[in-house]
Amino acid sequence: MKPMKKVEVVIDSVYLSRVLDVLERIGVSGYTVIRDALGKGERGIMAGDELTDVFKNSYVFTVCSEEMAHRIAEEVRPLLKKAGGICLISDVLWLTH
Amino acid sequence: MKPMKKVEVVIDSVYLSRVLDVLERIGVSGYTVIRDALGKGERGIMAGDELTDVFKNSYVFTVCSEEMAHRIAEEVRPLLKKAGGICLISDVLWLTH
Amino acid sequence: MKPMKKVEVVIDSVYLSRVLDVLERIGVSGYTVIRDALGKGERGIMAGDELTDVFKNSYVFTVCSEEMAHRIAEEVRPLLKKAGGICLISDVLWLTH
Amino acid sequence: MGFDLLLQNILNPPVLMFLLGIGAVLLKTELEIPQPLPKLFSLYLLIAIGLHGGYELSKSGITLEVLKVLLLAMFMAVLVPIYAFFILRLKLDVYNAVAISATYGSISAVTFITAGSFLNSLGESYGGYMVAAMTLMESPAIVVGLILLTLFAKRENNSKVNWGEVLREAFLNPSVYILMGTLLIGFLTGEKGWKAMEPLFGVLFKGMLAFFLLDMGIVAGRRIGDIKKVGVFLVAFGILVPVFNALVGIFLAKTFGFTKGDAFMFSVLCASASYIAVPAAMRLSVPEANPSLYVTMSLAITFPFNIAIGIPLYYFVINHLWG
Amino acid sequence: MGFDLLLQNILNPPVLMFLLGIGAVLLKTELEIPQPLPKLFSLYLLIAIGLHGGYELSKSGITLEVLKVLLLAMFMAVLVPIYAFFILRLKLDVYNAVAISATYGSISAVTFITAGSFLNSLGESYGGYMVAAMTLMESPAIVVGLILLTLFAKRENNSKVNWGEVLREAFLNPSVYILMGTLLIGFLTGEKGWKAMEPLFGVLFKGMLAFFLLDMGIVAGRRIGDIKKVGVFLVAFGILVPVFNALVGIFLAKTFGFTKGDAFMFSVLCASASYIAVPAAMRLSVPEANPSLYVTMSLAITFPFNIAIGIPLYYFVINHLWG
Amino acid sequence: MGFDLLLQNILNPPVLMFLLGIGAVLLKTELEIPQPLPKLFSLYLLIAIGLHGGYELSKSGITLEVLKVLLLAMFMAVLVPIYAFFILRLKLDVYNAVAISATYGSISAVTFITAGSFLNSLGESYGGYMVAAMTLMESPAIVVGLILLTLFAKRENNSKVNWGEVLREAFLNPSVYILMGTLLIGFLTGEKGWKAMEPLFGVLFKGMLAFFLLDMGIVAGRRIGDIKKVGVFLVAFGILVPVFNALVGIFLAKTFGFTKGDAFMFSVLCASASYIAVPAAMRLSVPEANPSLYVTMSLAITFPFNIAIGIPLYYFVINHLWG
Ligand SMILES: Nc1ncnc2c1ncn2[C@@H]1O[C@H](COP(=O)(O)O)[C@@H](O)[C@H]1O
Ligand SMILES: Nc1ncnc2c1ncn2[C@@H]1O[C@H](COP(=O)(O)O)[C@@H](O)[C@H]1O
Ligand SMILES: Nc1ncnc2c1ncn2[C@@H]1O[C@H](COP(=O)(O)O)[C@@H](O)[C@H]1O
Ligand code: NA
Ligand code: NA
Ligand code: NA
Repeated sequence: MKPMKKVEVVIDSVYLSRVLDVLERIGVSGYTVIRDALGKGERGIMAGDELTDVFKNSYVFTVCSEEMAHRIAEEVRPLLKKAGGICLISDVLWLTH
Repeated sequence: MKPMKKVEVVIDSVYLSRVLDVLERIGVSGYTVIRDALGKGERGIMAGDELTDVFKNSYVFTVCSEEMAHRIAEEVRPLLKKAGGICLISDVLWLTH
Repeated sequence: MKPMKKVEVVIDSVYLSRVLDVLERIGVSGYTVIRDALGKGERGIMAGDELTDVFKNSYVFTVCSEEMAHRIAEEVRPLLKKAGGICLISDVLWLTH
Repeated sequence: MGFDLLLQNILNPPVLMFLLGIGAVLLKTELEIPQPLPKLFSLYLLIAIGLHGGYELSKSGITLEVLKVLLLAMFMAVLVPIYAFFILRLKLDVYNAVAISATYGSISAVTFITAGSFLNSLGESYGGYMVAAMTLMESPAIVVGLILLTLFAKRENNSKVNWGEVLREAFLNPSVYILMGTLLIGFLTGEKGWKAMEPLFGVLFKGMLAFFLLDMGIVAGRRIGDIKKVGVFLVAFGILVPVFNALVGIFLAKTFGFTKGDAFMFSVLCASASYIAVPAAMRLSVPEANPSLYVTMSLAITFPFNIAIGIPLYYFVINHLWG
Repeated sequence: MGFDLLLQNILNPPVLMFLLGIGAVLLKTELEIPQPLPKLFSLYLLIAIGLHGGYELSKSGITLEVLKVLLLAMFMAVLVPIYAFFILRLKLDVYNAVAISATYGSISAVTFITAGSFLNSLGESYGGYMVAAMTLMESPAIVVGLILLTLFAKRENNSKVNWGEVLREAFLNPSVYILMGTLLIGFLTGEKGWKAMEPLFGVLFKGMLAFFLLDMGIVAGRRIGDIKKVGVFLVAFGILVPVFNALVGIFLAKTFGFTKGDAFMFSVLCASASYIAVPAAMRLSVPEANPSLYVTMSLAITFPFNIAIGIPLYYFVINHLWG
Repeated sequence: MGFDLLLQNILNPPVLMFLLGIGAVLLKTELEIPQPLPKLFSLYLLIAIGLHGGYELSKSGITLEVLKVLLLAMFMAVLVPIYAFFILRLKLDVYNAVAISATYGSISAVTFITAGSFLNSLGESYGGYMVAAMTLMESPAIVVGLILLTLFAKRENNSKVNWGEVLREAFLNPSVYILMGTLLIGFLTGEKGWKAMEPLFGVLFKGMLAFFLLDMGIVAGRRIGDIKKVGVFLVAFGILVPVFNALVGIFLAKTFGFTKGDAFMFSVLCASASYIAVPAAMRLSVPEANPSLYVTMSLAITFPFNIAIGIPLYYFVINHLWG
C-alpha cells in the first residue's frame, strides 16, 4: 500500500468540467465523480432544483502525490472563489495493483 | 490549507432531515449530501426499495472544527441508536479561499 | 469514538457484487454503496453510458479493523488487477452507539 | 364458477405482468425498473383515478348516498387497526403490533386500481366517490396506531410521539394530497376537463397499470425471501385478516345498501394493506418496530394474495349476495 | 368578459395542476417529481411542439409573412434585454442587472405551450412558424446581456467573458437544438411523419402538459419563500415588465398585421422569462450575479403570473384590438 | 428504386431522430436523456413487441412453419460467431476476437424494431414468431464465444470461465426474460389482452421508438470519436460482416421458403449486433477484451449503418428475390 493524498472537491455542477480540466492538466492518474450532490454553504442551499439544475453540486475526488495535491489546490482556488464549493486534502493508503 | 475535521454520517433517509437539523443547530459552515446510498449493517440490507423508500440511506458530510465535530457526534448518537447508521470523524486539510 | 480503518473501493459496476462478496466473506460489520460513480483512470473514461451500463463505476466503503482492512485489500487486489479500479485505506474515528 | 373468476382474473395482462415481475426476481434475472420510473407510474395512476373519480363525481353529484359511503369508509379505517392490534398482541410486542395494525388499517391504491380494472373487464363499474373513500381510508390507521402506542407502550421520554409531524405525515402524505387534489380538479373541470385529460389518463390506464405491476412484482419478489423470517403466525395473519376485513366490509356494504360495484371496491379497500404511506410514517414514529415484518407482510403476502386470489374471491361472495 | 376569460383559463386541468403543485410545497407534503422525470416531460413537450410546428410549416410553406414574424421575434429578443437592463440599473449592480435582463429577454417554452392550449380551448390556433419564432427568441438575450456586461462592468482579467463558450451555450443549448431539429423533422416528414408521431406527440399533449405543470408548480413553490428576499422593486419588475413587454409585442403585431393567434402567441413570448437556458448561461458567465434573484423572479413570480393572469389578460387585449 | 427506398427509410421521424441525436453530440449541445429514461423506452419497446408478437402468435398458432423459423434463427446465432471469430483472429488476439464475434452473433432489438416499422410503413408485415426468433438469437453467441475462449485461450486458473454465471447472464438476461415473458402473456391473453394493452403498447409505438432513437443517436454519437481508435480492419468488419450475415440469412430464408416479411426481419436479425446483453456478459467473463472496441463497433458503426442503409438495402435485395 502506498501513502498518497486524496483531494476532494465539491462544486456547483456547472463548474465540474472546469475542475476536471484542472485535474487533466496536472495529470492525475485518474479521478472519480459523483454527479449529484446536494448541500449547503455560504451561497445557501443547493437543493438540486430539478428544473434549472442551477442549484446542484458535483463531488469529485482524486488520489495523487502530495505535490500534485497542492498544485490542484492552487489551481482550484480561483474557481472556488468564483463559484463557491470546497476542496479537501487528506491522507490515504493506495492499494497498488 | 487549514486542518479541520470531516464528519460523515450514513443514516436511513427518513432521518436525513433530523441530522441536518443537528448540523444547523450546531452551526456548521455547510454540509454536502448524497441522497441515495445503499448499504448493509446491523439492521440488514438497505437495498433501496424503489417502492417504499424505507430501505434507503443518505450520506452527509460536513467539515468543521474539532470541537463542533464532537458536539455533532454527541447530538447524532441518540439518532443512530434509534435509527441505526454510522458517524465517522477524520482529519482533512481545508482549502481556505 | 473508536479508531478504525475506512476502506474505499471504486470499481466497474459489473464487479460490485464481487467486492461485496469479499466484504461478506471477511465479515465486516457493514458497508455503504453509492451505485453510480463516473470517473477516469488507466482504462479510460467511465462516462456512465446510459445504454450499455458498461462504462460505469460503483463506490463502496466499509469501516472495519486494521487487520480486516488489510485482508480486504489482499482479496480485492486480484479483482482490481482484472477489472481495474482503486482501493484506499484511511483512518477514521467511529462513533460507537 | 369461482374457478372461472380466478382464471379470468389471472389471465389479465396486468396480473400476469405482476407474476412476471416476481419470476424475474426468483430467477435472478437482474431485471429492474430503476427509480424514479416506479414513481412515474404510481403518480400517473393516482392522478388518473383522481381525475376520473372527480369527473364521475361531477356527474353524480355529492349525494347522501356518497356521504354514507365515505362515513363507513372512515369507520372501517378506524375499526380495523383496533381489532388487528389486539389480535397481533397475542404474539408480538406493542411496537410491531402497532406498526402492523396500522399497515392493515390503511389501504393499497394499486390493489384498488387492479380491482377496478377487474370490475371493468366484467363490464361493471363503481362510483367515482369510491376514490374519495379510498383517500379517506389511507390515513386514520396511522393516528389510531399511534394512539394505541401511547396507550400501551411505556417509552423513555426522548422518543415521545411528535404529533405535529405524525398528523402531517398522515394527512398530507403525497398520495393523499395528490388524490384529493386531482379529485377536486376532475370535479371542477368536469366533462370538458376529462375530455382533455382522457387520452393520457384514461385511454392508457390499463397499459400503465400493467407496466407498474411488473415493477410491483419485482419489489414484492425481493421480499419473498423474508417471508420465512416473518413466521407462521404473521403469514396467516397476512392472509386471513384481509379476508376477514373484506367480509366485515361486505357485511356493512350489504346492511347499508351499497351498489354491487361499490360494495366490491369497498371490500377490496378493507382487505388491502398499505406499503407506502404507513411504512414511511411508522419508520419515523415507531422505529422500534421492524420494517422487514410489516413491509414484507403487506408487500410480499397480502398484496399478491389480493391481486391473485382476493379480488376474484371477494367478487365471488358479493356476486352471490347481490346476485 | 375579462373575468370569464380568467376563470376559463384557471379552470383548465393544466393550470389547476400547476396550482396543485404550488400547494404541495406550501403545505409541506413532500410531494416531488424526482429527476429525471421532469426532463422527460420537458423533452416531450419540446419535441411535440417542434414536430407539430414543422408539420404546420410544411403545409403553410415558408412565406414572407413567416419571415416577417421571425424577424420581429429576433428584434424583440434584442430590444427587451436592453431596456430591461437600464430599468434594473436604477436599483441593481451591473451583474444582477445583466442576469435579470437576459432572463426576461429570453422566453419560457412552457408558458408558450400553455398559452397555445389556452388558445386551442377557445377554438383558435396559431401558425407553426411561431415555434420557430420562439426558438429564435431563446438565445439572443444571452449575448445582448454579455455585451452589456463587457460594456458596463469592470472586472479583473481572470474572469473575462469566454465568448466561444457563451455562444455555444446560447445557440446550441439543448432546448434550442431540439426545437430546431424537430421543427426540421416535422417539416421534412410532413403529413406522413406527423400521422406516425401524432398518437404520442399530439393526442397526449394536454395530459403531458398537465403532468409537467404539476412539477412546475412544485419547483415554483419551492422558490416562493425567496420572494421576500427579492424585494419590492424586483417583484414589481417581475409583473409589470412582462405586461409591458406583451403590450410592446401586441403593438408591433398590430402594426405589422399579424393574425390574431400569432399576435397572441407573440405577446406571450415577449412577456415570458427564461428559467432554464438563461440561468444556466448566467451561472457560468456571470457568477457574480445572484441566481436566487433571477431564478426566483422568473420561476416564482413571472411564470405563475403569466400562467394564471397574463395569458387571459393578453388575450383579452388582443381580442379587443383584432375584434 | 434503391435510392427511393433509402430516402423513404431516412425520411422517417424515427431515423431522423437518430441522426438528430448524433448531431447533438457532434455539435456538443449537452443534450442528454438521463438514466433511467432510456431504460423506460427500451423496456417499453421490448414489452410492446413481446405482447404484440405473442398476440400474433395466438392468432397464427405455433405451426411447423414457425418451428422452422425458430430453428434457423438458432442456427444462425451459432454459425455467425464461429466464422466471425476466425475472420477476426486474422488481426486480433483471442480475447477481443471472442468478444467481437459474440457481439455480432447476437442481435439488436432496436434494429429489429426499426426494421419492423420500416416494413409497416411499406404496408407489409411479418409473423409474430419473429419476435421469438429474435429472442432465441440473443444468447447463443455468448456461449459460443466462451467455448471458443476456452478452446483457444490459455489463461491462468484464477480467471476460469464461471459457466454457471455465464449461462445465467446469457439466458436470463433482462431483455431475453422480458421478451419471453411478454410473448407468453400476449399469447395467453390473446385478442382481449391485446385490446387492453394496445392503446399504450401499440398505438404509441412509433412515437416511443422515435424518442428512444434520439437517445440511441446521442449514445452512438458519443462513441463516434472512438472509431478512429478501432482501426480500418474493424471498421470494415463492422459494415461488411453485417451485410454478409444478412445475405447468408436471405439465402437461408429463400431456401426454406420464408415469407417476404419474415425473410426481411430475419436478415436484419442476422445483420444486427448486440450492444447491451453481450457487452455486459463479455465485460464479466472476458475482461481482457477491450470494450471500447466491441461496444464502439456495434453502437457507432454497425447500428447506424443498419438503421440508415442496411435496412433499405436488405429490403431491396429481398424485394427482388421475392418479387
Ligand atoms: N463546511 C462544509 N462541509 C461540507 N460541505 C460544504 C461545506 N461548505 C460548503 N460545502 C459544499 O459546497 C457547496 C458550495 O459551498 P458554498 O460555496 O459555501 O455555498 C455547498 O452546497 C456544499 O455542498
Ligand atoms: N461498518 C460499516 N461500514 C460502512 N457503512 C456501514 C457500516 N455499518 C453500517 N453502515 C451503513 O449504515 C447503514 C445502517 O447501518 P445499521 O444501523 O448498522 O443497519 C447501513 O445500511 C450502511 O449503509
Ligand atoms: N487516481 C485516481 N483517483 C480517483 N479515482 C480513480 C483514480 N484512478 C482510477 N480511479 C477510479 O477507478 C476507475 C477505474 O480505474 P482504472 O482501472 O484505472 O481505469 C476510474 O474510472 C475512476 O473512477
Ligand atoms: Na385495509
Ligand atoms: Na421575454
Ligand atoms: Na447478428
